[in-house]
Amino acid sequence: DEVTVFAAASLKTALDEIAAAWKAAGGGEVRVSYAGSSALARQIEQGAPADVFVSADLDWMAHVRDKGLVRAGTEVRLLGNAIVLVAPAGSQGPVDLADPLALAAALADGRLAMANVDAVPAGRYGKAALTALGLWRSVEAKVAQADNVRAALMLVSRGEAPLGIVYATDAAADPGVRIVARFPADSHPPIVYPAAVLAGAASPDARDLRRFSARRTPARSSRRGASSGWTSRSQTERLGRGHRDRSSR
Amino acid sequence: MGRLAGFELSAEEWTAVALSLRVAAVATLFSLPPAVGVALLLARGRFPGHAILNGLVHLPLILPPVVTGYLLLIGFGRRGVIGAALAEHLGLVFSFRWTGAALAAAVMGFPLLVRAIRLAIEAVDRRLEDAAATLGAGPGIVFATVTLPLILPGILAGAILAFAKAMGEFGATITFVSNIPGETQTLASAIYTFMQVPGGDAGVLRLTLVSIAISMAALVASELLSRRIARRIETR
Amino acid sequence: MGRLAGFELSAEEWTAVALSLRVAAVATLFSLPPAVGVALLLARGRFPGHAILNGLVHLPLILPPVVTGYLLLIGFGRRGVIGAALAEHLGLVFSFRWTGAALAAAVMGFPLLVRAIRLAIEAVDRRLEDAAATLGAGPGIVFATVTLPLILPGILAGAILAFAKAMGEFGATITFVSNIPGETQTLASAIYTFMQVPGGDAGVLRLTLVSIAISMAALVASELLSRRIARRIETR
Amino acid sequence: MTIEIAVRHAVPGFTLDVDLRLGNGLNALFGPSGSGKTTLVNVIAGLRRPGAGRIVVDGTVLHDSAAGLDLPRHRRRIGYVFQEARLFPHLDVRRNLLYGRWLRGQGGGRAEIDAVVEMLGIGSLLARRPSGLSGGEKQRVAIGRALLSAPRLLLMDEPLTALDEARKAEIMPYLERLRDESRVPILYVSHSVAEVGRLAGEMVALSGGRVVAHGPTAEVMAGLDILPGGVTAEAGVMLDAEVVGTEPEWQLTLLDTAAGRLAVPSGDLPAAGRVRLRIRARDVMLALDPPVGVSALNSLPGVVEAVVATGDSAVLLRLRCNTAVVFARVTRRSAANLDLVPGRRVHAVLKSVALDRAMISL
Amino acid sequence: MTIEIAVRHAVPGFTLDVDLRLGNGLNALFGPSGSGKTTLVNVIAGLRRPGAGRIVVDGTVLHDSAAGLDLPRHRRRIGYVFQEARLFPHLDVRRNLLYGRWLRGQGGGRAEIDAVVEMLGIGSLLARRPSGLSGGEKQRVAIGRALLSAPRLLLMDEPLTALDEARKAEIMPYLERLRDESRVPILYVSHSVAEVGRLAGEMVALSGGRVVAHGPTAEVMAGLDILPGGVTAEAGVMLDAEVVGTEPEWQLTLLDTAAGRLAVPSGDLPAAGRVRLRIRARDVMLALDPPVGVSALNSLPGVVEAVVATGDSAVLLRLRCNTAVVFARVTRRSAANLDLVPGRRVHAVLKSVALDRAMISL
Ligand SMILES: Nc1ncnc2c1ncn2[C@@H]1O[C@H](COP(=O)(O)OP(=O)(O)OP(=O)(O)O)[C@@H](O)[C@H]1O
Ligand SMILES: Nc1ncnc2c1ncn2[C@@H]1O[C@H](COP(=O)(O)OP(=O)(O)OP(=O)(O)O)[C@@H](O)[C@H]1O
Ligand code: MOO
Ligand SMILES: [Mg+2]
Ligand SMILES: [Mg+2]
Repeated sequence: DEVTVFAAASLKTALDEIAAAWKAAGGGEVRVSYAGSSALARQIEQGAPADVFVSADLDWMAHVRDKGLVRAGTEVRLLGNAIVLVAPAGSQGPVDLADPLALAAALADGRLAMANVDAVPAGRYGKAALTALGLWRSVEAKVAQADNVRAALMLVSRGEAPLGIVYATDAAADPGVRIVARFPADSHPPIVYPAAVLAGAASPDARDLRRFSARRTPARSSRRGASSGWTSRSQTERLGRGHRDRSSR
Repeated sequence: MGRLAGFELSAEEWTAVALSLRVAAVATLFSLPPAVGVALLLARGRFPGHAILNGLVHLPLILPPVVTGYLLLIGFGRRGVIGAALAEHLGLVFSFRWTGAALAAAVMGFPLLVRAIRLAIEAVDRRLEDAAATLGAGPGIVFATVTLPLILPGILAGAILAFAKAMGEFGATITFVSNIPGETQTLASAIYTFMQVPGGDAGVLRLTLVSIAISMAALVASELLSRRIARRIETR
Repeated sequence: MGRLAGFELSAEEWTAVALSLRVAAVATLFSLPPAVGVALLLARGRFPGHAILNGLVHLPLILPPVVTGYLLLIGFGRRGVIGAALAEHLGLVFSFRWTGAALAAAVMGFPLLVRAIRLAIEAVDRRLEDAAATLGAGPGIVFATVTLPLILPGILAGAILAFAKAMGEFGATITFVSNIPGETQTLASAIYTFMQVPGGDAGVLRLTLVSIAISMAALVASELLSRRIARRIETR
Repeated sequence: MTIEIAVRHAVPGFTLDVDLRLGNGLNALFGPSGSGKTTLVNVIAGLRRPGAGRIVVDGTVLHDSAAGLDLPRHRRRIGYVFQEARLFPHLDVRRNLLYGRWLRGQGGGRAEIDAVVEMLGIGSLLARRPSGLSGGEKQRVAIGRALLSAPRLLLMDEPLTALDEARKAEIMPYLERLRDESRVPILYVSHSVAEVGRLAGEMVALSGGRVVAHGPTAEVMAGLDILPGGVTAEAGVMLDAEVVGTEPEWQLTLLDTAAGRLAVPSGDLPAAGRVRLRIRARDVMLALDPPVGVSALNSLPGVVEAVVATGDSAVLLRLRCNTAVVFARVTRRSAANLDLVPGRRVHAVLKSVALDRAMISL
Repeated sequence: MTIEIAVRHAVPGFTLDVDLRLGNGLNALFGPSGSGKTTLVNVIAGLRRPGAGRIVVDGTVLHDSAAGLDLPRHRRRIGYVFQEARLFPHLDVRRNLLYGRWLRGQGGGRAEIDAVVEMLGIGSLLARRPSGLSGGEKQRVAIGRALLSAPRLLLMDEPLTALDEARKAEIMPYLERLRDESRVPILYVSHSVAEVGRLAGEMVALSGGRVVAHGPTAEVMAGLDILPGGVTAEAGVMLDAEVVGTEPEWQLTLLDTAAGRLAVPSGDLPAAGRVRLRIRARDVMLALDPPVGVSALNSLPGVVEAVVATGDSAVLLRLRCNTAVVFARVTRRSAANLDLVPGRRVHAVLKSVALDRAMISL
């Protein structure tokens, strides 16, 4: 039987691998529709024929759950991630996030590339972290908000912006950037990608796929292993503990 | 999906190519008749709602495509007012089907199609239509035998714009019918997906080249056809 | 961004409105002369690269807007081949500036503009141009005194399409110059931002209505103007 | 069949205001440039809606402003040869020709089609598109298109202007036959007195949007001097004539008219029956005695009735020859020399070659 | 100033192949519909590039295929009145008129502009747009536009067809003055023998793309019988004439020609100087004795030289009156009756009113 997964577009690499592994392990076909979490959530609301929803953040999952569209007790935190400060590959030294002036100084008159700080999860995590670290005010006016993390990453790797905030997974995959700082995990809401079987799921395999996926996070399965930047399932569970599902914006 | 470099397409990508072609062709063909009708109304009609109709037609251009997609989702989705009615009475389902992708592409290309046809209609020498009328042709026949042949190059120009737009459109499509491989994943959405992951550039490049090749072929074909038609109706 | 409901706009939203207007207007005005030139070449020219030029012009329509934005970034960014040269020699910087948003909008609207003008040029009765030539008008003067006045309605039609497109365009814009409030955050990007947030619908609605209102006003104005011109050059 | 037209149509700076009742046959519409001929014809065809008025053709009301009636143009069955050809650029000549016929479901009539094509000399153009045709070729195709559409009224707006004399000479007899045999009434706009005189039974002269003269062509022609922009060279009378014999060895035909017997070149004239003959005042020479030893074959005795008009150097005299009126234009000096006052007996001398085919209508 | 045109231009189904050398003055281009007149004129104006050939106007090479020379059309300074008006729809009549003048930097010349506007009767149209003009009005504006563009060669393709006789009568003297005073050579396409005869010094007859006759108008006209689609009614001669006096009380002017003295209506003729007079064969009556008691004022003694052509019912005779040739068309019967064989002494009788202004060129 075929399982249809609605997944946040940034998960493509990871989920393509999981789908392949699932099939190799004797599972059925998996169709993944990659799009923005917001679009997917609205589509599920409008009766999309999806079996599993994988959101880029907890908010849109909560939105779907609040509408009663999630099958109770099927929600898991599939993957975890971290945010990092990146600079173009050839640039100088690390940036000390503890120093209240260092970030602004490193930017000089350049822009800080981020995903949209109001709308896109990566942007919101970044803004929360900067705020928690007391740096937001010093850089607020210099932020260039991209459509998504990938676009922010590209701004840095192309040298348009001297610094950017992206997922660790993105930084790891792009040789055009280097990580110049890591944000403390407690400086922002947990970065988790929740997955759930949807109330209207037609495929009985959906439940199994979800469980399978939760076991086989790319951190362990991938040949590149931990270097892909994903946090393991255990880390993910740990990170999520103690936070409300709906992060404050 | 695997293969990120190399220029052979994966099976899934071939599917996307085929789907894009089907979506673009169906979107263009099915929107032609209403576009001609609306263009006629706008070019010739003098009625109270003229400005409103004109505005409506341009709406998909004015709105960010995701908003258009969202409106389509609300209107033509399974739960949408129009979508539900169409599904019930005509068995016509758009939501999460390739037909929905075609609808989205048709809506997005509609203003381009209408404007091209309208310009062509406004360039028609109405004295020729008068002449046809004195020879016994009623309005419908005048249109079919005089106006339509004369605006064919304009229709073709509009159609090629709409087709190209349909090949490139993804904002409204992905918002309305999502990005389901084999069903609603067009070339443009596949390109978008590649753009979202690190290292997807090779995939982007590959699919973009395919998309360009197809549209170019359509463009060249339309130019040749249009030139043939134009030669026939030259007034020089 | 704050206020999600209520129909008054926040200061930031007013800024986005003003910026959108500026971007759309500049994009449309500055792309007019090259569009007329390219349309002339395509309509009248018989040269080897004809099909290629035609394809290039349609490219922004064929490509998903984010790809266009990406290409703009590569070409016209701070580090881009053209961008670096322009910045150095003309002091013209696009990256992260409203000028970049205007460039993106201009590029996206270019195929629409060119096609409308080309259709108009192809509808011009060349015998009138011949007549002007026998009266002593060289090619440039023929164009300025005969062709141009006759294609004005087509130029206007193309301009309004390009303007509307500029109001709705965001894919290429946000990819190229990102979304900096007060600098590159246009209405469309603001709407998009609201779309990404659960509960942002009221904000989407509000800004969408503003966008529609502006474009409608432009549309109505262009219709009136176009009708006045058309009345003058009626050949009936 | 009659045509009733009573319309008022105003555009800024010009008002058409006519009230006409035309009979069958070919009616000429005559008048200077800008006098409203095309406007009137457009109103009849339904291409312009008159401000007010009523148009009835053969009992069918085409338009009646008072009754709010307006027959759509395509139902009027009016053939219209436009002042500019208006050929369909996307159809070849053959399809242009057959357009109206095809719409009226009259596919057949090959013989008629062939006859029209032959008469117009457009057989070699049938597969061509209008764009490459010469001015006169376009005009001929336009004439053919209207003729073949089986109209119940034919409007022709200066149809022969771009044609050479030879071609005109071929088309005119066709129009005469059309007028007489198929009994399609024709409203014929022309600046050419020769055409009008030859073809038209009735003639309407317009000026400034108003009818300034209307009546049998002969009568109106007689008064042409007084018309605005007068065409003095063409003034004359039209006489009914009966073919009473021929002189085959000389290729002459003898006509009996109310003015007397006349010999004219036979050409394609029938050997019997009735024709009409136009005699231009300028072609009439007056002699006090019957001329002898001159080449003119025709000499009609008559009496000067009146001096109709006096110009700078010429006078127009009205003669009565037998029971008919004939006009003669002579110099004032001759009129004085010969004492051409009312009551004077004279002989109207006419060269046969001046009474050529252009002056005779069948 | 001379015009040399030697071109070959082929389109599918039609080939123009001419080799002409035209002198100053007004040259008429004459020929049936489709004979290539417009094509030739277009080639001269540069609107069609000939397949091969050479065009030289007044020493300036406009085109030379062999040398690869082709003067751009806008540098040719050729005024062109098109067969269809081609007015600029977006300009009002005034701007249409002044378009060429403005381009040539000749803003001035108010008097000339006023004269042209007056002559064409378009004063009241100046603020109008072409769309609402009548056919003849458009044509007049087009004539004005070409005249006012200060051309060094004027091409006129059937410029007067849509005009009434009165208007033609006003425009023709203007063209005569243009031809004589401003010495702008004119190539004039027309189907009207009357126009050509009056205006043209030389005449070219085309048929099927080739020159079938070319020479002084009088000579070509004399041979018109043999032209394809002959225009027998208009055959005749042109005579140079000198104004030798007037009879003011009769408004007659006396002309001395090589054929003898003739009285013609004065009209606007000058009181002295040279004019040209056309005498149509059909207007000449022959008498064996000098006529008395007739209204015709003119009688030229002469001798029959030859029977030029014989038709069904008429013959064309060449007479010698004094030193000039005059043609006369009479019926075959009269020719037999009067024994009009070569050597026969006759009198050519001509009505003065037949020698009206249309027959005289200045
Ligand atoms: N593009 C073309 N293809 C084929 N034949 C053509 C083309 N252009 C012109 N002709 C033919 O060349 C001939 C000459 O045309 P042209 O317009 O010179 O005639 P014209 O002497 O001006 O006739 P008219 O008196 O009717 O205006 C015509 O028979 C016409 O059909
Ligand atoms: N829309 C209009 N506005 C103003 N005047 C107009 C309009 N349409 C026609 N006229 C005028 O009406 C008059 C009559 O025009 P019409 O075309 O009937 O003339 P016509 O008798 O056919 O002349 P022609 O012999 O020159 O073709 C003209 O003076 C013309 O300028
Ligand atoms: O209008 Mo778009 O930005 O081509 O999908
Ligand atoms: Mg008219
Ligand atoms: Mg011609």
